[in-house]
Amino acid sequence: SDSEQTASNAPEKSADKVKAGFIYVGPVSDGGWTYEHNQGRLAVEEAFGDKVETTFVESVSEGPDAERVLSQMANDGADIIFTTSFGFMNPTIKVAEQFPNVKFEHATGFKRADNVAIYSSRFYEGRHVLGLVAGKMTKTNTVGYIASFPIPEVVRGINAAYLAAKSVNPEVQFKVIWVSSWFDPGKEADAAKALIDQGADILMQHTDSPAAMQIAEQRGIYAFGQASDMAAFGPTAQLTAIIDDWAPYYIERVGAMLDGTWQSTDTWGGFNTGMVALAPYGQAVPDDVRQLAEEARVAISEGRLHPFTGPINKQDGSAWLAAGETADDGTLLGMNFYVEGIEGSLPSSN
Amino acid sequence: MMFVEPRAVTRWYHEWLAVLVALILTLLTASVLLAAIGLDPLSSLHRIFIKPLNSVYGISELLAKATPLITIGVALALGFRAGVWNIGAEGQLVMGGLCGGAVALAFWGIDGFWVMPLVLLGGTVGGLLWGAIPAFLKVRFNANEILVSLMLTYVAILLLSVMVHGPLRDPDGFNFPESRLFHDAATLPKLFSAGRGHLGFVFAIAFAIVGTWVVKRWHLGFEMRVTGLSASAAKFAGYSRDRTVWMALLIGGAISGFAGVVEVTGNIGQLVPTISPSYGFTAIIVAFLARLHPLAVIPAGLLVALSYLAGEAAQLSLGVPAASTQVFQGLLLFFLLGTSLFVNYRVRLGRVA
Amino acid sequence: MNLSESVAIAERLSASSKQCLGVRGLTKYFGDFPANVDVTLSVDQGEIHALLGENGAGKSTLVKMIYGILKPDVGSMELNSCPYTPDTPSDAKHAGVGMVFQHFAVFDALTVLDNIALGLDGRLPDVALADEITAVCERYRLHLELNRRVYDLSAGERQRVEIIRALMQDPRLLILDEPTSVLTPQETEQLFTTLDRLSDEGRSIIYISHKLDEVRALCDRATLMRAGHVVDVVDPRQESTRSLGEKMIGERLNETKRTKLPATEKLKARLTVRVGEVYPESSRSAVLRDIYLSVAPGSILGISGVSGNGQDTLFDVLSGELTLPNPDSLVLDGEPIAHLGIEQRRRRRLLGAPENRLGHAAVPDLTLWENVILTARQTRGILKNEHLISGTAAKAFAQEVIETFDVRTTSVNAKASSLSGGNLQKFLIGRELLGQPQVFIVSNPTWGVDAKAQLFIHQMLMDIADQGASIILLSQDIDELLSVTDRICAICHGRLSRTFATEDMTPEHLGALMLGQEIEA
Amino acid sequence: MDYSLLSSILHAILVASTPLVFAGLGALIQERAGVLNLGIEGLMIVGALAGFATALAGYPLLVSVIAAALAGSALAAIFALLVLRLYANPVATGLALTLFGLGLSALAGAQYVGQAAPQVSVWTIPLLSQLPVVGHALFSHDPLVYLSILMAALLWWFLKKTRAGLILRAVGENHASAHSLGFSVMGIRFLAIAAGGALAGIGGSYLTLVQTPLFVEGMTAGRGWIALALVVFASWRPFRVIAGAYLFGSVTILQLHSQAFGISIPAQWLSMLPYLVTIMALVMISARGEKGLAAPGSLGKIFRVSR
Ligand SMILES: Nc1ncnc2c1ncn2[C@@H]1O[C@H](COP(=O)(O)OP(=O)(O)OP(=O)(O)O)[C@@H](O)[C@H]1O
Ligand SMILES: Nc1ncnc2c1ncn2[C@@H]1O[C@H](COP(=O)(O)OP(=O)(O)OP(=O)(O)O)[C@@H](O)[C@H]1O
Ligand SMILES: [Mg+2]
Ligand SMILES: [Mg+2]
Repeated sequence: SDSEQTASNAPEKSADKVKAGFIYVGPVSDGGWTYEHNQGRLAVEEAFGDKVETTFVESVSEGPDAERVLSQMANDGADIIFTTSFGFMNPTIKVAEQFPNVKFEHATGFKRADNVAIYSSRFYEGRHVLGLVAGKMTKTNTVGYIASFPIPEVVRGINAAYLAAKSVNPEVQFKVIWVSSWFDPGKEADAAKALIDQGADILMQHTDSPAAMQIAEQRGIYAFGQASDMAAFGPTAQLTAIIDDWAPYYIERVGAMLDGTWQSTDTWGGFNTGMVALAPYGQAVPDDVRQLAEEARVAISEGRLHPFTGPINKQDGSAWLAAGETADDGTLLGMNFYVEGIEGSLPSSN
Repeated sequence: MMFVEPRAVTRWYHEWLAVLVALILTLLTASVLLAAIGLDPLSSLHRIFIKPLNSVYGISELLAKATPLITIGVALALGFRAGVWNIGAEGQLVMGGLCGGAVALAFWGIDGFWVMPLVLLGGTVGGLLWGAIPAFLKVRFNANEILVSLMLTYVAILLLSVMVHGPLRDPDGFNFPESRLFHDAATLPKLFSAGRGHLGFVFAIAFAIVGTWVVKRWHLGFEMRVTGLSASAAKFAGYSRDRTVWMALLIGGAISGFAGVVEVTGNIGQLVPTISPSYGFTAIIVAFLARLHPLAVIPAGLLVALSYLAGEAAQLSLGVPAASTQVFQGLLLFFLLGTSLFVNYRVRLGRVA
Repeated sequence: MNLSESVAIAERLSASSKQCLGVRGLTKYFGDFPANVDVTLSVDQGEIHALLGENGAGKSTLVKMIYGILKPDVGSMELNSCPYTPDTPSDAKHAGVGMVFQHFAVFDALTVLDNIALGLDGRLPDVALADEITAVCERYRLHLELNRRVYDLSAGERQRVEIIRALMQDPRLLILDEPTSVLTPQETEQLFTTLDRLSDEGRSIIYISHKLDEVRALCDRATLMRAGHVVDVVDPRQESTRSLGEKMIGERLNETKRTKLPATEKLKARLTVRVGEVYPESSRSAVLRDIYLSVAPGSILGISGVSGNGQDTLFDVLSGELTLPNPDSLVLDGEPIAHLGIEQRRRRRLLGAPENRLGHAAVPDLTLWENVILTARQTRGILKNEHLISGTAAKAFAQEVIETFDVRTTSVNAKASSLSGGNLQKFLIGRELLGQPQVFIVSNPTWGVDAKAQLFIHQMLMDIADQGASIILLSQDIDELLSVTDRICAICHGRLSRTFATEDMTPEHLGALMLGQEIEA
Repeated sequence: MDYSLLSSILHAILVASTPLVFAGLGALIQERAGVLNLGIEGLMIVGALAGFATALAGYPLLVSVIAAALAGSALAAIFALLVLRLYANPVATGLALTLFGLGLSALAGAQYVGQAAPQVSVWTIPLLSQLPVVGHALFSHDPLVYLSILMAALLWWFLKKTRAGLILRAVGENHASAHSLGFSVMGIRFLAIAAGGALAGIGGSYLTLVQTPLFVEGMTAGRGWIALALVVFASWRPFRVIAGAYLFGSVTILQLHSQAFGISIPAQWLSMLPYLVTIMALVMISARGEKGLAAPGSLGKIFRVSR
């Protein structure tokens, strides 16, 4: 029915102007996950100037509202729509069926279609480096980890960091607190305090607010930033931060639209694509640790090192990876177990 | 000095007039603000309020959004009339969605005309049981139902989280926290070819009509109202307060639960950690905007639903942040609530000798 | 005659020439309704001035304007020869006007001391205040426990709180709106002593009451109001109760009449009550102990008593608001019914009319026809098939009540709260009577009701008794009991006295019974 | 038992509970005057933003707290206008207030993303803070913790010992009687609403000044609702608000610690605990059927003067 649209949006033809839409699960001012996606959007505008127009809708509930917002965006003439939270996966697929000529890009999910590409970052690569630094620098041999929900991505991060820390410090121990929320500064701060009170001298988090960083600064211990550079909140406390840098990916994909070369792809980028980056190391990180970390980062980036390289057992002692074996992406994507050595049990695993 | 006196008679057009005044005030404020940030008020307002409704799709989406608001609003209007402050409809909705969803998943892949009714029943019972807890604690221990139902809302949301992260997780979903998509037999039919307006809206309208009937005609409705107005008169009439508490919370729970299962089977199509953007709380506002008249809940629900759609449209086409829509909804509500003065009272200005 | 007394009298004589309050041309409309029209009132210093009128005549409206609660539309006032325009009650207080409200302005959850302190400018409920209150209490011989919470007090005690509060302000003019409607004869006596003393002190009193005997005994002058207008100013001592009533109402009052049933009929007990011990739901009421009573067809049993002595609980036990575990405690026509709820008893035509009209017998915010549904829903097809309400039937029934019992109101759509006390009471008693009770339990039916309506209600009770119904009348009004009932007993501290034939009863004897003097614990 | 851990846990409980204490007291003073305001969440977040913005601009703590209080009062004044003057339904108005406050703060607060306010210094009370276990836990806090307790005591004193407090209670108990006695029901309620707004605003500002000195939208995360629940829980008594807040805070903090101890109960179940414990405590209190537990007699009822 939309023959004109078909013409103007045909992937094989280049376009003069692209309209890119973004839907966000949180407010752009969250200073974390959504904030970084929005930075990516701004980078796209910067890169292409007049040739792109971007729109976004923030704070879209993952349940019932996503589908409507997506449809409205598509109806409004968006050529490509980025849906930036896992919960938008099924709505994206549904709406993509109704708008075959609009391209969709879904972050962190696993369902694809001809006009739906998926993308995510190998944050666990960054976690590996963080784990090395933590293992080296902890004096109490206790690393505190504030986690949100037991989804594979978070579990993967804990495992990657623990394995790396353990590789440089066999004594190291991880304490994990699940706060059942992505964003509740008060609760994250309380969790941070609880971890510190129980002996942690380094904090890692997989929640989005800088609260833990502030507590670390207050208490004079160290922490790693999450999603963004959080040095402003912990000038001495921040050892480094994993930065979600969506700009390179967004620029590439919108560029592909302009060129007419867009295709449905499955991108899981790490250090090598620039999608995962590290903030500058803090003052406190000694040179040798810095060097160790940098080496690991470069090795991962160049594909010489895989954070999940055997021998690795699961928490219950059963074998997972044999010596030298590396984890396949499928297992990593659905990871729902702790590796051997982590204490406590994973919530809701069955 | 302004003072007011109750109107001897309230006429139907007073209500509409008040709403109209509130809408005009809101639109005026909106125009001023839009003009202040350099946008053309008229065309902007058109893009926000009219364009989303300009198609079957838009109407359909509006109905979908209004469905839970109307459904729950009716139930709450009944309960509030009885003086039972069920602030936890959100939790009952979530439990309804969870239980109904669980039934749908239990019969996953099984076809049959009976699946859908069973799923709806599951949700209704889930909400009903969740409403029964504050009712029981109120009747048995006199525990305040506002507090209990509110606290249970948080518990329900966490329960849903436990379930979608665990037992009800999609086995092929890479351990992501969501269930499988419900199969067709457990999905509510759509009303239109476009958008998600679904059979749930018809139920919502039916509830509003039945609710009106209950309020106007049914002895039960009268009994609840009397209990809400005067406990000792109710006792003298032979009405039991406990029964009213039970009825208000069971009806509220069951209908909210129904709204929940309708939302997951009609709108979302699976269980996810968040099945409601605070419909249960928003419905409280809807019920009061309707002045606790079940039939008036329909326009009130549609109006509030439209304000959400308009908010999204405003972000999309004008680039204003989401927060400004919230501010706007707040203003609209303030105006609506403020102008309700003129419905029940005659306002006189100046001093009387 | 001693010196101080003669001085007081001299003062009073000279004061009578001096006006305390002058009200000229006061008019007050509620919407289109004229509650007061061109009202003139003059109260001299040291005078006890009665304000008389039917229910809804506008008495309360007038005094509320004097006390600054309502604002007159037109008119002027003068207090002690100065223009007086109170904007708020505190203006009135400062000008030396005190008021005891018809509907008590007390706070249930607060203590007596708190309640009194609130009425006094700038006072804290502290020891000093408590001492002062105790002094005033002693001076006027009114007893109050200052630390009790008001929800624990009887109506009489609540009123005492109000009176003390007014007295604490040392008012020049004290307004009492129907103060004795809740008092026992002894309490009334005591109040009169207090009021006399106040007037001897040169204070003026505006006294509103429907009890014309009292007015004749107490007041120096009476202003009569009808439908918002002042119709006459008289010296009550020169009038008979009857002539006063007729002047007030503007028509002749009938005598109440009874046709007595044959004595044989009276022997069978229709309702028998045998109760060991019943604990009330609110601590305001006394525990009932060893209640034994029975009532025969066609007879009226009066139960007198000071409020707070268990009447509420007794009413609840009889009406079925409070059920008892042992069914045999109440036997109605041979059937044990103590375990049955109020609704089931109603089906057996055991009906009741409680003392408190608004909020117990009726819901203030509901219309008259809706209020009919509360108790009469099983009659005249108001409730179809147990679930559906027929508005038409309810309206028809309400209309019938209004017409049969001469209830003055705009329509069946009027809210219960909009009716005057007497009219609402007529409506509510009529609502029950049209249901043809076999046993009718009624508590203080003429509380705050004007003379004409009082007679009317009494006649209604007698008429249904004449038709064979059994009536239990709980009342504090000795005159009412003596003129209406066949047999009489008293309740005190939850125990019943022996029952006497009304013919053999004197007011003094009844007063003694009410105070529990012949009841062995 | 490790005493230093115990002491730290106590310390954290006090900090986590303090916003609830302030906001709960704010709701309490409104409710004692007969005003049911479900908009506490909105008042808190506006206070949170105002306090944060002021602190960021370099003003001392006192000024920030005052700014938060003023912001809370100002927003509460809208509520007062609607409910007292225009007789709007208080339940709906309170909810609308929450919506409005959240939106307004998000809109105005967007500019503060990524900025941190200066840390508030701790007032260590000499001698007392040297006590074992409780010394650090109770007497080494930021000034606002002490202020919250002082406020409860002050409110208790005000309600119980002053005439103004007595009048406020009278207005909440029976507004018709209070009016008959000549008290300005509107005026008193207006003041109570403003004071309650100020306290709720301070409660919100505790989040952005002390607990996590940063501002993000919606960061009150439902604490306003908990505060409302606490007032019921506390049966409208100031000191019981503290008790309730600390109970809620304790369960919140202890469930985090139990996770860090490695107790293997799913996190969501633990997260439910504060709510479940509150319900259980309420049931236990209500079941005792204590006299005078009832809500203020006129709570939530509309008052209209007829002149
Ligand atoms: N606030 C009000 N609004 C409207 N009408 C009112 C109001 N107050 C009183 N009225 C009406 O004004 C009339 C006079 O009332 P008022 O209370 O003065 O009578 P009253 O003489 O004191 O009667 P009673 O003996 O029953 O106390 C009544 O018809 C009453 O219904
Ligand atoms: N300034 C104060 N410091 C410490 N404790 C106090 C203070 N004032 C009162 N308390 C005590 O704290 C407890 C709780 O006080 P709360 O305000 O909850 O009750 P209350 O106002 O005394 O009410 P009630 O008299 O009805 O019990 C009481 O036992 C009270 O005596
Ligand atoms: Mg009167
Ligand atoms: Mg107290």
